[in-house]
Parts: sequence; structure tokens; C-alpha cells
Amino acid sequence: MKINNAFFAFILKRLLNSVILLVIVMSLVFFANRQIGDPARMVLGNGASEEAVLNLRTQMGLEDPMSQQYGRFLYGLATGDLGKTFRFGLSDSVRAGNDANALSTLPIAMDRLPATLILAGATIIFSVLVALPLGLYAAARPRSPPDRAIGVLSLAGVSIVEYWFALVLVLVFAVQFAWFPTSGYGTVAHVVLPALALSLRPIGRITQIARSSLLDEMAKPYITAAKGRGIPMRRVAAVHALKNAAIPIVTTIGDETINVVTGVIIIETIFGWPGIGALTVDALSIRDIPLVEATVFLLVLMVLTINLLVDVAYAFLNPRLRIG
Amino acid sequence: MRNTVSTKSLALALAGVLAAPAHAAGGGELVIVGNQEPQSMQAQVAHKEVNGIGLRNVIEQLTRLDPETNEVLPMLAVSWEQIEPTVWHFDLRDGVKFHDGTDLDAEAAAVSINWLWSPENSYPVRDMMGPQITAEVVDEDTVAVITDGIDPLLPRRMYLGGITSARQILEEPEDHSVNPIGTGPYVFDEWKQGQYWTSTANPDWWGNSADDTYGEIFYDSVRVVWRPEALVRSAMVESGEAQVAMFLTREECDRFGAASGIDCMVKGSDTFLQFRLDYQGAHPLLQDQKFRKAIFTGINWEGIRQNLMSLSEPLAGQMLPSVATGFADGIEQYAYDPQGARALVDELKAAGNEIPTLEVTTRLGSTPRNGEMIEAIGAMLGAVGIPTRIAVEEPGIFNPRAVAKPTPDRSYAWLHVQANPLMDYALTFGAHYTCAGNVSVFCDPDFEARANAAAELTGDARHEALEALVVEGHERHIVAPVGLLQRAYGVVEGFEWDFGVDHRIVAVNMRETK
Amino acid sequence: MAVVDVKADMQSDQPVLDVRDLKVTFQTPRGHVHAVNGVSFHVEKGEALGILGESGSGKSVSVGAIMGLLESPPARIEGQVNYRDTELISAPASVTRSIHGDRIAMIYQDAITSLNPSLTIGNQIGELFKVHRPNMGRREIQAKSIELLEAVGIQPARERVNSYPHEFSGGMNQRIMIALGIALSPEILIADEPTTALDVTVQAQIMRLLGDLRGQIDMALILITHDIGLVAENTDRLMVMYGGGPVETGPTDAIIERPAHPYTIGLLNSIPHDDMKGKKLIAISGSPPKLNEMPKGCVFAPRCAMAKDMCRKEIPVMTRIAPDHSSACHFAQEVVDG
Amino acid sequence: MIDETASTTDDTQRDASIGYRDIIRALVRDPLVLVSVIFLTLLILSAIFAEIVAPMDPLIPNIFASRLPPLSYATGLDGTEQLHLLGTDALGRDMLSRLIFGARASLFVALVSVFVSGVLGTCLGVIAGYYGGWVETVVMRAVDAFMAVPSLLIALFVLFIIGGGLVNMILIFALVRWVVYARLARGITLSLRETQFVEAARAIGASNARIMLRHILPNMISPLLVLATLEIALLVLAEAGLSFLGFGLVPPEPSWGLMISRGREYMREAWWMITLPGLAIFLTTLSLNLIANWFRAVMDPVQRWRWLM
Repeated sequence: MKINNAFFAFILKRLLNSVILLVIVMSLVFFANRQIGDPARMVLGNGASEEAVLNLRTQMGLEDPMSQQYGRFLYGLATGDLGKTFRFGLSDSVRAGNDANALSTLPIAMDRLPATLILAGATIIFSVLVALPLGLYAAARPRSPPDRAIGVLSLAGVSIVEYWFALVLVLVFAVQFAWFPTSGYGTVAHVVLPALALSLRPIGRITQIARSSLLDEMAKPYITAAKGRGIPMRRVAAVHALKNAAIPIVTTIGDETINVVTGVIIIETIFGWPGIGALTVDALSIRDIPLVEATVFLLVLMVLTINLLVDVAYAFLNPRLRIG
Repeated sequence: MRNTVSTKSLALALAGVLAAPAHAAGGGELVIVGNQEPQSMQAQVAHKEVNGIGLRNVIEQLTRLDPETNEVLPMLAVSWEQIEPTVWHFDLRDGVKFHDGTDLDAEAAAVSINWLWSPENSYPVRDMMGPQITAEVVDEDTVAVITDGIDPLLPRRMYLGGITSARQILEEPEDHSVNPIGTGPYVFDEWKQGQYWTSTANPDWWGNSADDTYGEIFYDSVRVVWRPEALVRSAMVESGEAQVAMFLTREECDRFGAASGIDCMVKGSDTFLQFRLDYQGAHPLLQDQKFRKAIFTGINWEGIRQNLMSLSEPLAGQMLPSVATGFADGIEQYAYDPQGARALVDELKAAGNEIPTLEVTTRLGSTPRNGEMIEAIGAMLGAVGIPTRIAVEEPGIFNPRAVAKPTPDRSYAWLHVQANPLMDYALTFGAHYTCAGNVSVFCDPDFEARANAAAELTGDARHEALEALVVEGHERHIVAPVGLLQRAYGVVEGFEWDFGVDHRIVAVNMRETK
Repeated sequence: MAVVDVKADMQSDQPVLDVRDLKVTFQTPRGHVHAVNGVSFHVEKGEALGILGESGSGKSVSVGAIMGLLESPPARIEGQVNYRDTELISAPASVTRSIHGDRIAMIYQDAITSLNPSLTIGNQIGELFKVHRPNMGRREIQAKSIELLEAVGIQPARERVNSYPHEFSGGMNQRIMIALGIALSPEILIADEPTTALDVTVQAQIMRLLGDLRGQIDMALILITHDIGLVAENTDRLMVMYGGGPVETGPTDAIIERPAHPYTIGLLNSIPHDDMKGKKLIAISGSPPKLNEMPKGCVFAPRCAMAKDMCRKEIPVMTRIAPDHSSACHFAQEVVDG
Repeated sequence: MIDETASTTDDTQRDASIGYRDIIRALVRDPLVLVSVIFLTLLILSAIFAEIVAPMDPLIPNIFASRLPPLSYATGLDGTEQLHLLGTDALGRDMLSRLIFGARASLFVALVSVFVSGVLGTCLGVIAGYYGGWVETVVMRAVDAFMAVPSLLIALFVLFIIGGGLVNMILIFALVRWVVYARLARGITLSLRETQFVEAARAIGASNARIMLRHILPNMISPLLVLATLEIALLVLAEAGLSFLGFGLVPPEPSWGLMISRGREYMREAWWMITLPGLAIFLTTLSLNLIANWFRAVMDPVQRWRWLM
């Protein structure tokens, strides 16, 4: 494969775009968060006096001008310091100063990243392994009964309420058959049910796109030409059509990975999966704003990374992009 | 569950090599599934079981309550004495060591007590405090606990305050939030955030050899996990992943009772559900007894209790059950009288009053089906001509509103749970019936003075004084009690567990017979 | 106008391709559409046959049927297409696959879309050998591919063999198409509007290249076009198609000199001519018939200046006006005599 | 001169225009899609006329008749015996009535959000594509930014700050979903901007607004309709997801998302409380997806003949 400077320039540009987007999104999060209640009050709890709250506000820098606070926030963003969690109350978040890593939100959130990556990765790999063959099988025989069945099933997959399906999975496969643990984290068996619950939608979407993009490609002149050269159908589909159909499929896989990253918020909560999603729900429910900022930061970072990977995949799949 | 094997083998090795004398163990790992992760492992968290499930296996207090009689018993303190009206001396148990190897002496106890109740730390446990508590060293084995005002309930209150390592508090305060170092039968092992926390049997626990111990170590280790979904919690017991699942519903409990291999345990608690309605300072109509009566009798409390609050015991028109100090005989729950309520509302309207829209909220997940309950309340009030707006709010929104005092444009009610581990009305009054009370929207200086006076009394005098106030509170429609919560646990068959109304998850009181 | 000599010994051998009464019908929501309505023709070894017609005349559908490119359904194909002793319509795919691309090859109108954008041209040429010549080794294929590119004038072939179609111009892509067409030295090359998408100068280069190559490998050519000039210069025999069927067949020269169908006359009149200087170009009035709304009688009648009542009622049959020259006009003789 | 447009084998199959008749004929031939259309029609009608169609009040509890299974009889508040066709919920309210009123809330949120975001997105997309330049840059940058962050995450976060409820939810959905229409509309506008008929309209002095409205917009109606249909399905599901997290619609108004979220706790003892709204969401989104899929195929010139056959 020829990869030249144009390719790197392209990736560099996307990377720069991603960084700018990240800063914009996090800035919006910062300003939005300043609208919802008093962090000092949340740290101190309901019983604290006004004086104590004001005292803490000063200590936390909340009495400074907004521009100064925003500047600090940006500096923190650049240095990976997104503030300290409220969850432990006043006792140490102020007293312990900057040394207490256990209180910094970014490390707390980072700690949950692997679990989410495992779940999202397993979901997408499983989805692709199921959906691609299904989609291609259906595309090979358009409007046949199996194609129609696959079509309806894949639509059904994207139409179901995920968490309802997740609960059914628990009842059937954990309680009834006892094949998998109900919930939790640690072994391969623990991944199965949450990944299954999350994969329904990606399977449906990828199947549909694989089928339709392959059919679209198969209608193009170069396919007709290849057939006219006596190339066997199987080879025409596998070598010629599939590579070009791969671009929309990769786009969809990227989109669905992003959807899974959103979907983990509910599914992780149900399955007690110690990922970013469950942490986001926890942090939201107690309004632990710095922690919310950290989880949103990581979620957005994941999404931007996925987008970047999709861009790189494009460049490999589409020679026109590669040569610039 | 990756620790199961290693922990087990470690415990076996300990048992074999050291041959710890009175350390029974051998019960393997106890897995408890609760509904939420502790927000921290601070000593103060242990005051309420739901805030830090299982933490009382690691952290102990000066006193404890008898599960049967609710009477105050020795724990880390072997005896206590009221030296002066505001000074109590606690005699500490000999030879008790914290899990970090430091001794529990008067010095350590004083540091821990002062840390826990200090205004600077502002821990929520202070909601359970009467007058301000401070501690001083008397001699090596005696700690003095001093209260700003007279507090006859102090020994009972001490049951709420966990005692943890003074060395940690002084040297590594930030560690206090994540690494509890107590004196209990289990040594804190690891808190894997988002997943579980674990502890291992403590071979050096004082209770292994003491005569007045409160249990026996059966399990080698304890693992606490949490699942917000009720269905998943009960599924974990059914599939054998946990021995104890907390907070089942009545229907699940019935199903568990009927199924083989699993059981359901139900018991009344020290927590009651109450309906608090803005009073002083709120919309003028809310200070009108007619309007309050219309609201309190326009709601079918018994219907809600029986059908929505399925695991509950009736409350006799007041907040605490009959065992409580100050319980008033002869009061009955506000009777459902939609016609009467409607008539009152019509009367108020005829007098030219505009009925305000009542905002009824509850906290997300504070008790099962609270969302349905406020829907029912809203619909019932609507039916008697009182408009409502209802909302289930997450703690972040609910909590600050709960402590804000009413303003004239406000007409607000909440449905919320409240625990009274002391089983004494003084605590209820302090929180709900005084101007300064944390969540109080009622403010009558005269009433407050009488309540404060009653709180300093003891014996029958105390009971009678509090009882009179209870009756008055009922007549003045201050707060509507809904019911006393029962809590249900899904457990493996043959599970034995002694616990009191405080529902402490204490492993030394648990064992499996099968 | 350059005149190509008619080959005298046309009927010497058995034809390489013999198409008999080919009919192609499409099922559509509005009923059946007869795209090709009984076409017969043959191609001799090494000869160049032109098929001339407007879009919708059925010329492309005919070669689609020959090459097995029509999807069925919706297409229904009847008739016979004989390549030597093999009847292609009824033959199993395994048989036709070994003929298409190998013995009968085709090049397409729009080269850039007819090449796979994501495979190098070396890959695409190499694939032909891989499929049809499974015994050939990797090196041999590589060498052969480079040789082919050189033959069609792509320089420097050794480097460009690893390029992608989008890195070439339209004319270059057409050369690559031709390289693909002649790679296996087919007996028949079908060229469907090979130059329509190209500049005039490039057109000439491409046709010259085709002519040269034909000389080298003795290959018959079926040239499909709407451009009468192109067939005049490059073919031996001609079939003029209109409305799904042939209207006139014969030696190219004969048809151009003495057209025997009003449609052919119309076509000839509509192109600029050396000896027509100063005269006005005459376009055929009206537009070709919609295939699902075929006129009752002669398909050309609605646009024919000479049409009579009979033309609107009766379908004319092919009538011979000279030994090799036929026309499907009720008044063919009169037209010739004109 | 001879018209020299490309002659391909497809010409005969691509008859440019299809009428209502063809669509209806094709519909009748595809029973699944036909059933979907009928189902959705009935659903929308019953949502509109919920007061007439619903047998009971969806809000007033009948607390001693709670959690009755489907086909149960109960004594109503007025003392008469009433049939609860689909059972009752935890407050003794009729499930069927709640489902019908819930359809109104859920579909209203989805439809209004789709309408608002669709109009907004299409306008911005057409303007960006038509004028190009800085307008396009600004719009497309905004689109990129929104596409980079999952919309449900934004919705969740914003609702967390401003609180749930009908209006907020519609606003948020419109805010996060306009980009999909903008992207589509811009793409189509770009491809149409240089076409002959737009050039011609410009040549005869048609105003820009007129060209956009009369010449460009009509050409994107079909793909926009398909997209909007899919978006409705997406938002019905999103409503359910946000209700799970407590950021959705506000009770007591019934909505499917709230019902399914509430029903979770009763899943094993009162299956109908979660299954019926779950089924309602499933069937609605499935129908929408089937129709969108089918409509897209019918409107696609390449695929059309297959579906019209």
C-alpha cells in the first residue's frame, strides 16, 4: 500500500479537528455545569451554614471572575486535571490538596475505561461477525424468502427497547438456564449478556447496510464489466464489490460503535458493569459535577477516536483518498 | 469473583498454620448484593446501612443495640456513666486493636469521635446528632464525651458513630474516605469502584474471645456488590451468585417463599415513609388548618400503604411504632374522606381563596414505587379539587430543595423516607418540628421550646412530654405518616441471620446451615 | 469519405458467432417491454460488424444478451446465440464463463466506471489470467500484464501497472479497457460505444489502436455505436437497428452508397459529409418510439416521411434487395431506386 | 441530430415517474408493509381521538384494583363492573387506556421533534448547499461538531441540566437531530445546483428563494420522508431510554417510555406492565422501519422495479 504525505496530512487535519471539537464540547459542558447549583453547597451537604459555603466557594475559586475560572479549566483540560470529585464530601477534597490522586476525577473515570472498552469491543466484534455474513448472504439472493426474513429480523433488532431485552436476557439465560452469570465483571462469561443486549441494534444496522451497499455496488458498471470478462460471481462479489461496499459498511460500524458507547450508559447500570456508563449515571444522580465532566470527556474522546479510526479505515479502503 | 479461590485458600492457610483458637470460619465467601455503591468508606457512612452496605463488619462503635429489645449494649465501650448532665464517661474495652495495628485507647477514640461529629467535616451523620458532641481523654481507658446541651440519648447515639484508626485520621486523612480501618470482625480488603468491596475475617477480633461478643465469625470473607435493578438482584440469589439480595418487593418475596433453594426474610425497620407539607412561611393557604386537613384527608393513605408500599406496617397516625419513646396511644391515621376534603376545598374557594398548585416530589429510588405513590397522591388530590404537579427527582435536585425553607410563593410537599434509629420522638421533632430543623418546614417557637425541654428529660416524664407533642402535631396536620417500611431479603435456603430494626448487614450474625 | 474494400470471401468459413431470432423482453410494472424483437446476425472470423442505432434501438440489450449480462428476471431471453458449436443462452454458467472474457470479450462505453476504482489495473488484468489461465504463474502474469499495457500504449507500463484507474485520463482508461479486452486474444471483441465519452482526437487514436490490434491477433469486431461515421470507417458489414429490431443489413459500403431504408437515409443525412457542403443538415423529425408503446405497423412509420397507410398497419419483413443487402421496408426497392 | 444520451440496458427499466397507483399496487403486494401502514394509521387515529377511543381515564387510580392481569374485571370508582382488556397497572389504572394516551405523548414528542428538526435542518442544509461560501462552512462545521458527539449523550446531559418534560425533550431532540437533515439536504442541493433545470430557472430570472423552494426542495422530498420516518422510530426509542434514566417525560401523563420504565419492577409478577408498552414501542418502530425501508426501495430508480413487480 502506498501511503504518502497526503495521507498523513489528512489524518493530521482530522486529528486537529478532533482536538478543537473536544475543547469546544468540554467548554460547553463547563459553562452548562456552572448553571446547575452550587458545587460548594453540594460538597458541604444540606446542613452547612452560608458562611461555610461562602468560605468553600472562595477556596474552590468559585468566587473568581468567570474568565479566570474558564482559564483554569482550559489549563486543567490541557494538563489532564478535571477537578476533584464531590463524592467524599468536604473532609478531604479541600484538606488533602492536590496530592490525593484518589480524588481527582480523571483517574477515577480512567479506571473505568477498560471495562467499557471491553464491552463495546466485544459488542462490535460480535455484531460484525454476525451481521456481515447475514448481510452478504441476503444480498446474494435479493427478495428471496431468506433475504426477506433477514430484512425483517434486522429491522426488528433496531426496533427493540434495549433494556427490556437486557432484562429478558437475564431472566432467560442467567436465571432459567443458568448459562451465564446474571451480572458483574471479571470473566468472559460476564461479557456475554451485556454484549448480547447491546449488539441487537448494531447487528440489525450492519446487516442492512452490508446487504444494501453490496447490492448497490453489484449494480455498478464495473461489476457488469467484470461479469462480462467471465469472472465467477463469487469472485466478483468477494473481490470487486465487497471492497467498494466496505466504505459504507465501515461508516456504519463506526456509527454503531458510537451508539454502543452511548448505549453502555443504561446497559452497564443494569449489569453492574464497572464502566464509564455506570459511572456517568452515578455521577449524574448525585450531581458530582467534576466527575460528570470527566466521564463526558472520556466518552467524547472515545467517540472522536472512533471517528478518527473510521477516517483511517477510509483512507485504506479508498485509494483516491490515499493519493490525495 | 476472581478473588474467591485465593481468599479462601488464604483463610484456610491462616486457620491451619496459626490455628487461630476461637475463630470458627470455614463458611467461604458471603456475597451480599445491595442496590447502590457506597459513595465513600468514611466512618460516618456506617451510621446508615444503605449508605455503606456491610461497612459495619469493619467498623464498630462504642455501643450497639440489642436486635430483640433495641436496648443499648456495650461494644467497644464496656460501660458508661453520666458524670455531669452534659458529660459522659465511656470505659473502653481492653486490648482492642485497629486493623492497622494501633491500639484503641482513649486518645484514639477521642480523635475519631471529634472527627466524626465535627462541624468542619459537616458529615451527614450530624443529622442524627442532638446537641454538639465533642470528646476528650480522661485516662488511657476512659474517654469523655461532652454535649453542648443535655442529651439523655447519648449512649444510644454513640451507636451511630463508627470508631476508626486515629493514626489514619491524623496522618492520611484522604485515605479515610476509601480505606476504612476499624476494629471489626472483618478487615477491609479492597474497594474496586464500580464493582465490589471485600473484607476478610479478622483472626484477632476481640469478639472471638470476649464473653459479651455479638456474634461469631462464620464466613471467611465478605463481598458486597450492588445492582440498581431489583430484578437483577433477585436473579443473583436465584442463580447462586449471592447469598443475600437486599430490598425485594413483596411479590418477589412471595415467589421466593414458594420456590425451592431460596427464601425470603422480612422484617420491619426503623425507617418510615412520610409526607411533609410546607407549613410556616409557605403559601398562606398552607398555614390554614382547613386546607391542610383537606390535603391530609383527601389522600387514601391506607390504600397507598397496602397496594404500593407493599412491605409495610401501619403507623397509628404517627411516625414511630409503639416501641418508641413518646408513642401516643389513641391516635389514628388520617381517614380518607374525599367528600369532606372536597367540601373543605369548596369552602375555601367560596371564601375567595385561590387554591395553589401543590408540587409533590419524591427522590429517585428512595423507596420502591415512590413514583407510583406520588402519582396516586396527585390523582387523589386532583379529585378533591387540589391541583398538583408531581416529579420524581434525582438526589442532586431533591436534596437541596429538601433543606430550603418555604417561601410565600411555594407550596411544596415531599414523600420521603426517614430513619429514626434511636426510636425516640426527640430525634423526629429535632428534624421536622423545629425552626432550625434540617428538613423542617414547621416553625412554632412555643412548640419548639416544649420539644427541647422534653428532649432533656428522662424516663416517664420524657415519654409523657413527647407524647403530648405527638398528639398536638397530629392535630395540627404537621406531617402525614404513611407507613413503617419492612425490608425483605432474598437469601439462600437455610440462611440464619439475627438482625434488628436497623437491618444491619453484619456477617457475624449470619450463617448458612445448608 | 474513406471507403473500405469489401472482403470478397465472406462466406468461406462457418461464422464464429451466429445469433438467431434473439428476443429480449423485460417485465416491468407497466407490462412487458420488448427491447429486442427478433434479431439475427452472424460474425465471420476476423470480420468487423457494425451495429448502428439510437439509444433504445436494442443494440446494447442485444450484446448484453450475448454476453450474459442481463439479469433474469426481469429480462427474458429467447432465441439462439451460437459461438461456434456452443449455444450460449441455454448453456450453464460454467460453460459461458469460460467463453466470456476469453473467446468473446467486450469493452464498454464509460471506461472509468467500468473499471474497479479500488483495485490497481495490474490486479484487474492479472485477474483475467488467474481466472481463465489458472496454470499461469505470478511472474508470468505480471510480465504479460506489462506487455499488454505496452501494447495499448500505456507508458511506462512497469510502473503504471500498480496505479489505480482514477490516476489515468479517460482515453488512458479506455486503453486499459482494451488491454483487458484483448488480454486473452479473443476471437470476437464487442465494443459498445468505445469512443463516445472521449475527445475527438482521442477517439481517432483509440480506433486506430483497435484496428492495429485486430491486425495483430486476427480478431472479429462488433462495433456498437450511434455514430455512422465510425462504422463507415471501421467495419465491413453493418446492421442498422431501430425500435428493437434490424431495419437494414448489408456490407457497410453498400448501405452507405445505396441505403435501402428511410431510417438509414435519415441517419446519413444527419451527419456532415464532404460532398454535402453548403447543404442543410436534415435531422429525423420526432423521437424514437417508447418500447412499451410500439406502433402497430412499421416501427419507423410515425417518423417516416414516405410512410403510407400500409406502413401503419402491416409490419414489414426483411426483404433482400441485393445478395447481401436486406431492408425491412415495404418500399425498400423504391427507396433504393429513390 | 440523434440524441446521444447513454444507452444502457437499464433505460427500459427506469421509467422516470411512478404514480400513487403504482405505490398502492406495490403496497398491496407487500403484506408486511401493508399491515405496518394499517397499524400505524390506527395507532395515530386512536392517539388523536384518545378521549373517545380509550375505555377509561388513564390517570385516575383505582388503588384496590391494581395489577390485574389482562381480561380482568374490576369494580370501578363509580361502583360498576369494568372490563380491563389489557389489565391494570400498579395504581389500578386501565392499561389499554394508558397505552392509547401513552401513544399520544410518545408519538407527539417524536413527531413534533422530527418536524422541528426536519424543517430546521433542511432549511440550513439547502441554504448551505445553495449559497456555499462561509454560510456553508459555518453550517457544516456545526454539523460536524454535532455528529462528533452522540446525540443521546448530549440529550442526556442537557436534560440533566434543564430537567425533563415534554417541551424540553422536544427542544433537545430538535437540537441534536437537525444535523442529519442538514447533511442530506446539503448533499442533494449540491448535486442539483449545477443541473440544467436549475441553470434554466436562473437564466429566466427566478429568484434564489424561488429556485430553492420550487426547484430544489421538491427533489428531496422522498429521501427526506424516508429519513424522517426513521427518525421518528429512533426518537420513540430514545424517549424510552431517557425515561429509564429518569430524564424523560414527567408523570402523571402516560407515555410508553415511562410505562416500560415503571413496569421494570413488576416484570416477573405483572409481565403485562412492561411487556405491553414494550410491544407497543417495538411494533411502532418496526412498522416505521419497514415502511421507510420499503419506501426507499420503491423510490430508488435502480431498485424500484424489483419492488413494483
